[in-house]
Amino acid sequence: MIEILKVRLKQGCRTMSYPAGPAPEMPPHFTGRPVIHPESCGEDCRECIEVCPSDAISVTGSEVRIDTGRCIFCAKCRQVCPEQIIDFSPDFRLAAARREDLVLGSGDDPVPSASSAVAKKLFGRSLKLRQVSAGGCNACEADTNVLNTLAWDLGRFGIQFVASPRHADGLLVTGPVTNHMELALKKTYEALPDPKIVIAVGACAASGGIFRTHPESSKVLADIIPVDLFIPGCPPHPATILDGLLRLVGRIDEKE
Amino acid sequence: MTIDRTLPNGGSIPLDSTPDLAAPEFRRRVLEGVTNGARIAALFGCPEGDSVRLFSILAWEDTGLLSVLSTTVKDRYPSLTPDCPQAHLFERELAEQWRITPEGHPWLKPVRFQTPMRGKSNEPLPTQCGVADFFQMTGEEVHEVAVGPVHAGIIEPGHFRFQCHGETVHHLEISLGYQHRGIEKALAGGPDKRTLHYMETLAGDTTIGHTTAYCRTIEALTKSRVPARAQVVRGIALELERIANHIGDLGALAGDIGFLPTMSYCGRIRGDVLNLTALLCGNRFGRRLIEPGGTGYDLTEDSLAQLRDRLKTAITDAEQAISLLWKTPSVLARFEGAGPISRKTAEEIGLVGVSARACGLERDVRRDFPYGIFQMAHIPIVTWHTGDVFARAFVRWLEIERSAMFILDQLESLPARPPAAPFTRQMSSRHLALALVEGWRGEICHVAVTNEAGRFACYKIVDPSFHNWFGLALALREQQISDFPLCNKSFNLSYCGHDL
Amino acid sequence: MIGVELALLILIAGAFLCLATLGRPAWARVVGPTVAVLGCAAGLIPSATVLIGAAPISLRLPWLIPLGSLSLEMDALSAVFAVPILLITALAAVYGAEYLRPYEGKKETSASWFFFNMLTASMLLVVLARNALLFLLAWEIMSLASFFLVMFEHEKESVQRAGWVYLIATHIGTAFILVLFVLLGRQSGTLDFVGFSLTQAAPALAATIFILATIGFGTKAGFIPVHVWLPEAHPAAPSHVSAVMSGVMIKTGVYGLVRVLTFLGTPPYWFGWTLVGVGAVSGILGVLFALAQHDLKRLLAYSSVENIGIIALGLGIGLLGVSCDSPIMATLGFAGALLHVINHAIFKSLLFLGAGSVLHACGTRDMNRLGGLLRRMRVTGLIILVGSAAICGLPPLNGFVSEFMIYFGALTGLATTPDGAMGGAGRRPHRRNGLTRTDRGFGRGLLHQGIRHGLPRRTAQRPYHPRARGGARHASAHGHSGSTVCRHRSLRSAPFASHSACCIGRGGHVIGCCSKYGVDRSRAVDARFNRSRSSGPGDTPRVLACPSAEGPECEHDRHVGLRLRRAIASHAVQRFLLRGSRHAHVQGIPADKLPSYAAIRTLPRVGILRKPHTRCASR
Amino acid sequence: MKTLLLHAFMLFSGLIAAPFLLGVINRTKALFAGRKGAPLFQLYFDMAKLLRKGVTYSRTTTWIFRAAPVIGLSAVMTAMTLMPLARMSAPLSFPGDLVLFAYCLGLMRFVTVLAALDTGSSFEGMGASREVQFSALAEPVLIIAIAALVCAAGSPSLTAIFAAMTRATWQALGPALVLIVAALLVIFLVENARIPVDDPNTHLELTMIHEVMVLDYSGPDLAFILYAASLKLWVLGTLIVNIAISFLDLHGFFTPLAFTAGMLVLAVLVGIIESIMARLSLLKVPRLLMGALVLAVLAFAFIARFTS
Repeated sequence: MIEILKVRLKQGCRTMSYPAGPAPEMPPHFTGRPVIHPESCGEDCRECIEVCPSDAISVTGSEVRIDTGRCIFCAKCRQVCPEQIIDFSPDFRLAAARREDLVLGSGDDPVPSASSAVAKKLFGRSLKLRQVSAGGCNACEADTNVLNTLAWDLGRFGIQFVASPRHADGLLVTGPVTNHMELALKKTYEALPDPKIVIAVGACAASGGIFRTHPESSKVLADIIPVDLFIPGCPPHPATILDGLLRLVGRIDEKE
Repeated sequence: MTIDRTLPNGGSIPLDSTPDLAAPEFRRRVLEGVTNGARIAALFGCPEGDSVRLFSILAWEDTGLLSVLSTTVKDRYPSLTPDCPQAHLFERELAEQWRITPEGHPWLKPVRFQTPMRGKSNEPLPTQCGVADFFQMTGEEVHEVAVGPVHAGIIEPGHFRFQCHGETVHHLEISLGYQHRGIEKALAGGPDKRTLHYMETLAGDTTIGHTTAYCRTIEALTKSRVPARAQVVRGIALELERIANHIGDLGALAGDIGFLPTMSYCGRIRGDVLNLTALLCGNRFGRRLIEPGGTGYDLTEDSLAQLRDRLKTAITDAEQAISLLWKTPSVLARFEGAGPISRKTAEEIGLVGVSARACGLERDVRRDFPYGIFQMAHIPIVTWHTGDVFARAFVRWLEIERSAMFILDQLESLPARPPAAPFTRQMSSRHLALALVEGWRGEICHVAVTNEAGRFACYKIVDPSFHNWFGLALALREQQISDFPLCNKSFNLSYCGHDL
Repeated sequence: MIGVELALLILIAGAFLCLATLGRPAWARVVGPTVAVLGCAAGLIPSATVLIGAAPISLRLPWLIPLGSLSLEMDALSAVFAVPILLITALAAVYGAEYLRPYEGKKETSASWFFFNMLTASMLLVVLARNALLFLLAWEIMSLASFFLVMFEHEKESVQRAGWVYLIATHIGTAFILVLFVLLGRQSGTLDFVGFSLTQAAPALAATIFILATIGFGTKAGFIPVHVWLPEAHPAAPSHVSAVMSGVMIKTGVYGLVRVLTFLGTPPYWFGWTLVGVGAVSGILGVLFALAQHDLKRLLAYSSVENIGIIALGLGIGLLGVSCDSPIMATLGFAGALLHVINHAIFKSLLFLGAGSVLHACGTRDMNRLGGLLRRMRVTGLIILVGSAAICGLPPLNGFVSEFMIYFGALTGLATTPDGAMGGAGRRPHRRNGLTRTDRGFGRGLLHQGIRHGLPRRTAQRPYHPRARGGARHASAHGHSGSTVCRHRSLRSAPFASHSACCIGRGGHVIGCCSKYGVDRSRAVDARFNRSRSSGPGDTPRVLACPSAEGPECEHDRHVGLRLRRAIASHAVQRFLLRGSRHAHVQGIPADKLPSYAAIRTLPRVGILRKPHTRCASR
Repeated sequence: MKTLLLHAFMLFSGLIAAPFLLGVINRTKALFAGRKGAPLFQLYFDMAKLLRKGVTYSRTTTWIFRAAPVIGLSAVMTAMTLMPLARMSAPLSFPGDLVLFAYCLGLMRFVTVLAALDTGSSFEGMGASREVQFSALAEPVLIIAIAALVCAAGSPSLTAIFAAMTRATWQALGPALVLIVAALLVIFLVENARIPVDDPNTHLELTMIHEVMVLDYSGPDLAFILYAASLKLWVLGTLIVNIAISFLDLHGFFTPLAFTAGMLVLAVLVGIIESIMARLSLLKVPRLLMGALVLAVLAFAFIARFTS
């Protein structure tokens, strides 16, 4: 007991003050929200599209758009772009309630809305989630798990991961939904009592990611069950997930 | 004893230099090798016309060399498993992927419920995941508990069936495949723009391990050299990955037995160590860090200093938090004696990594088949003899210490920045290249076989979990079912690494 | 007395009438139950009258046998036992009419009805007899009749074994009782109960008689360790017979014990402690053994052992109360015990009849193969559920009331006479509650009052007055405050009345529902159950094999249905009691069911892949 | 009239404050872990939300499953009415009420187990089996501890027991009362599914005991179950705190004050225990309970010896 107290004193209280205080510092090479400079690019240059492993970039005319739902944030496009149009900012706020809001173009895109009326009304102070890993690589799962550690302490917002879908208010799905997991996912969703929400974490869950074209994961999550919140990233930084969850239930004011 | 064609870890050989043996001869030679102390690192098929060429990679720990045996089979061959249990999952995989029947295999059922890579059908296999004949015990009082695929925690999907009598588990059968994304199939014909990212997402927590193995395979096929500084950074990243995951595992083990202090602290410290990896490349799992020919990012003076200081703090914190485990009797009472595996069993089924070292087997790729920086700097091998949960936890802790010392040493003497590495994409045609890497779970084996065009004819990935899942099933025998999560966590095997 | 005689006459005559229908099962089906119901109805009226306060009725006729006289009496104590005997038997007879129908033509149902009616008559005679010889005669007829009833399916080896175990056990018990009456008779010079009195007797003789009674009657009642016949005989008998045997017949043992206690003087402390000990052991071990059972009826039989233990506990506490001059403890102890006699008769017969319905519908008593029945047998399920809750002693059902009284009696003893209850050698009983300690006669009076107060019908509206009961021959005139007694009595009577009524009503339901599951229908049900339970790997998509929590489609695992016993049983018991035989039951894999497992036979060659039990492979 | 008001106040304060105790336990654990932790009123938020949510029932379940939460809640509420707060008489009190008290808790367990079995899930069956196994060992401890109290106070009613217990009782029977409190503390941990017996936070269905039995409940049913669990925590806590604070010999206004403080201390104590201990292996839980049984029997023997 003394030993435990001694260690406790040395370790201190490590829960971060975010969102009340400053956001955690992102590492130097962090690739957050893509920034597309409004300058038009070369007409025939398709370098970024060719290099993109998850086909996230589209160029219509001279306008470049990046689908953050597909993007795995490898920043290859930044490397190859001769005009230096594409860049990645350290902004981690990427989550959006609507799939189409994930497609970012040039111009000063505001942070897309991520809130949901039912979530705000019912789950503002208590949100129990059930995690389903549907073919993920365990990175999204790991970074979701991180939120439960004392540094992030998701519990202080009343958000908890629970052991049973019956106890849950929402599903948090990771992975491209392999064919093998499709049925289990559906059943889990059906087991949730209404009203329920679904949160897609990571590029795979949002769009299939780099496995999008695989016959082994033929369906995207949103085609199987309705999704209320998309959190892009490969994997999303814990701060991205936390920001998304808090905005979903209205714990962070969207106007800020 | 016949001398087989051998190559070093990270080497490549022309395909035609490996003799195409007759199937019985192949079987005899593999068994002979295993009897003489070799271990099956990989056993896989590669399409050749309408037949399949089987390759067996034997790892000789005493010489540090790997030998390649091969045979061409049409649809059946005599199974190795009855005399060599470590082959059993490989042969099930062969049957499933290539529709080859290993005759005499006692346990021939699906591994991942994947669609076969070859059209011809000998024996239909079910493709709906989890639909299989499960081992069953009947009798009064014997009952079956089925868990999964969706579990109660934030865990990957897998299906477990326990044959129990009261709380005692007599048999555990593990059925995986839910995470199967068809990566091996997608790799054939590569490499392309996605290949590296497939490697990064084979098992998200082993990003460094798998990408290193892949890059070394490519480097072997392109005969390119990796600059010394890049080798060191790779080594540092690999050990950081090991430290982060081991700390996380120890915290999770504490969580499984409801020991809050270590669980809470370790969760946070693991995050700190992941952030060190992010310091190298901006991503907590080391995405974008390892690239063929070198590394994606270099260490700056500033990040070097930060890395050193923050690692020291993290290790000090970890030592405090983890030493509580060894000082608390109620923790030791749960750890000691739970889920034991004997050294003999471990050898027979070919365990690798922490699980093997916890059974007293001195098995570590970094020492046995040294590569990269590990040829220069040696990390002492850590073993423990009891083979139980305690051993697997304790070995993890000792490895954390050793790895941290290694990293700190390397940071002191980082080679100067070299000129950009010359990396050609032209790969040798009809070659076989292989690379072993000691990932944090254990031996990662990547084997690439190229075709005439210099593209992958097939690319075989053996995650350490592939060797070790059966170990978990055996560890549970005659244990309490309530100890399953604890045993499972002490192995902490990858589902996606197994399912691919 | 006319009703009781009439009842006896109807039952005995009816029994022989049943014999006359030999070879005509359809007649037997009508005659047997009708006679039983008529006889019981005739007997119920006078018994119930006595129970609710009428003066005891007695009949005394000279008899040809020396030392004997046909001496019958229906006093309150007899009535407590006679009412459940008649009631349960009548209900069981109605149930049996339908239950035995499938056996008609294959078995001699007429003989079965003969023995059934003889059993009823003999049980009634046992509680009425006031002469040792008559008592023993009735006792023997009761034993034999029930033996033949158990042997109904005598072609089965297990039934034969059960029957013989029962026959031997019960006669060993009878031997003790015989000795007991011989000793009593020699002491008092008569074999009439009225003459039995050991007030002045040597304590050694009282002790001997107490021990003989505990063993002799305990064998019939099922005290551990002389309970051996119970779990054998009850499952072997047809369900309505089990209900009668377990519900009321074993209570004749309790009756005998209580009756003998009234012959003895103030009991020393060790009488009470002995019964408390026997009761506690039977109660705890009974329930532990019950947990380990797979057979529904065997489980119920062990549960009877447990409940008999609780009754003995109550009697023990009552005796202790007498020994330490605590009327509250005595009253509560005896009242609880006697009330539990009635309660147990009600819910145990209810459960046995319910088990019979399950057996009828599903064709098995093996609880490992049963599950989810509540959805298919709603009424039976509900009734069994109520019975189970009652037998657990859960509030607000009747079992709780009697157990409450017994435990409350014990606690009162602790609260008021801690040293007295501990019964230290040479210690004088404490005086609390303003009691005056008197001579030993007081204790004797108290015993009677205790037992009589224990009789369930005595309610609060009737203030305590020892003389108020005509039959209280040994009532003590010593005045002591009855107010506390009355207060506690008022506590129990109200809930008792409503709950016992309630449970009797539900018992009727069981009988009503029994015919709902005829043989043909039962097969269909059986097939349906079996299919849904043993669905092979092929027809349940295993993807659904997520934990139940995963969704409405969760797999209803083939090994785990609503298996009450499995869940409750396997652990504590196995860990503490059956350690040695834990692996005894592992059986082989049905190879025909799992064709692709033929390959498993080669498994042992691969050392490490060997299945956990070589026993499996050898099959 | 005054008594009536007092009783109403006592009942309602218990009904309202019970979930708060769990908040205190969790806060203590958070403090020990070095995190901020869930809000103190989290359980209230959870229940408010659950009451507004829908329900999902498995097709395997029957009416038993639906009835169980309500029966369980009413059983534990009945138990609450029997339990006095310190020296203030309980709303419902009669000789022998402690038998009813113990049986009400038994009824709650019975319906929970039955409902778990009703789902037909192997996990819930397993949880039920464990629950029954442990409670079969825990019940005698509770009964014997209560019997020892009856012996010490000389009255078979909860209200009378606590009315009779004073500092003088502690002076005479101190060691025995300490043993009783220790035994009851073990029972408190077992019955409320706390570490070292069960882990209320675990997500591992194979190791759960209590939690696994309620895995199938959703919406208002779950709210009832959570509420009933917190009431059970409260009522068993009251038993322990009542014994402990009888040492202070307080009267009047100070009694509820001391009682409140006592409950908070108990909650903090549970939080500390959970923070410094690992969970026991399931096979070792019976040993813990046997230890508690020994404590209770010792206390009983001690009291029986010294009260004559």
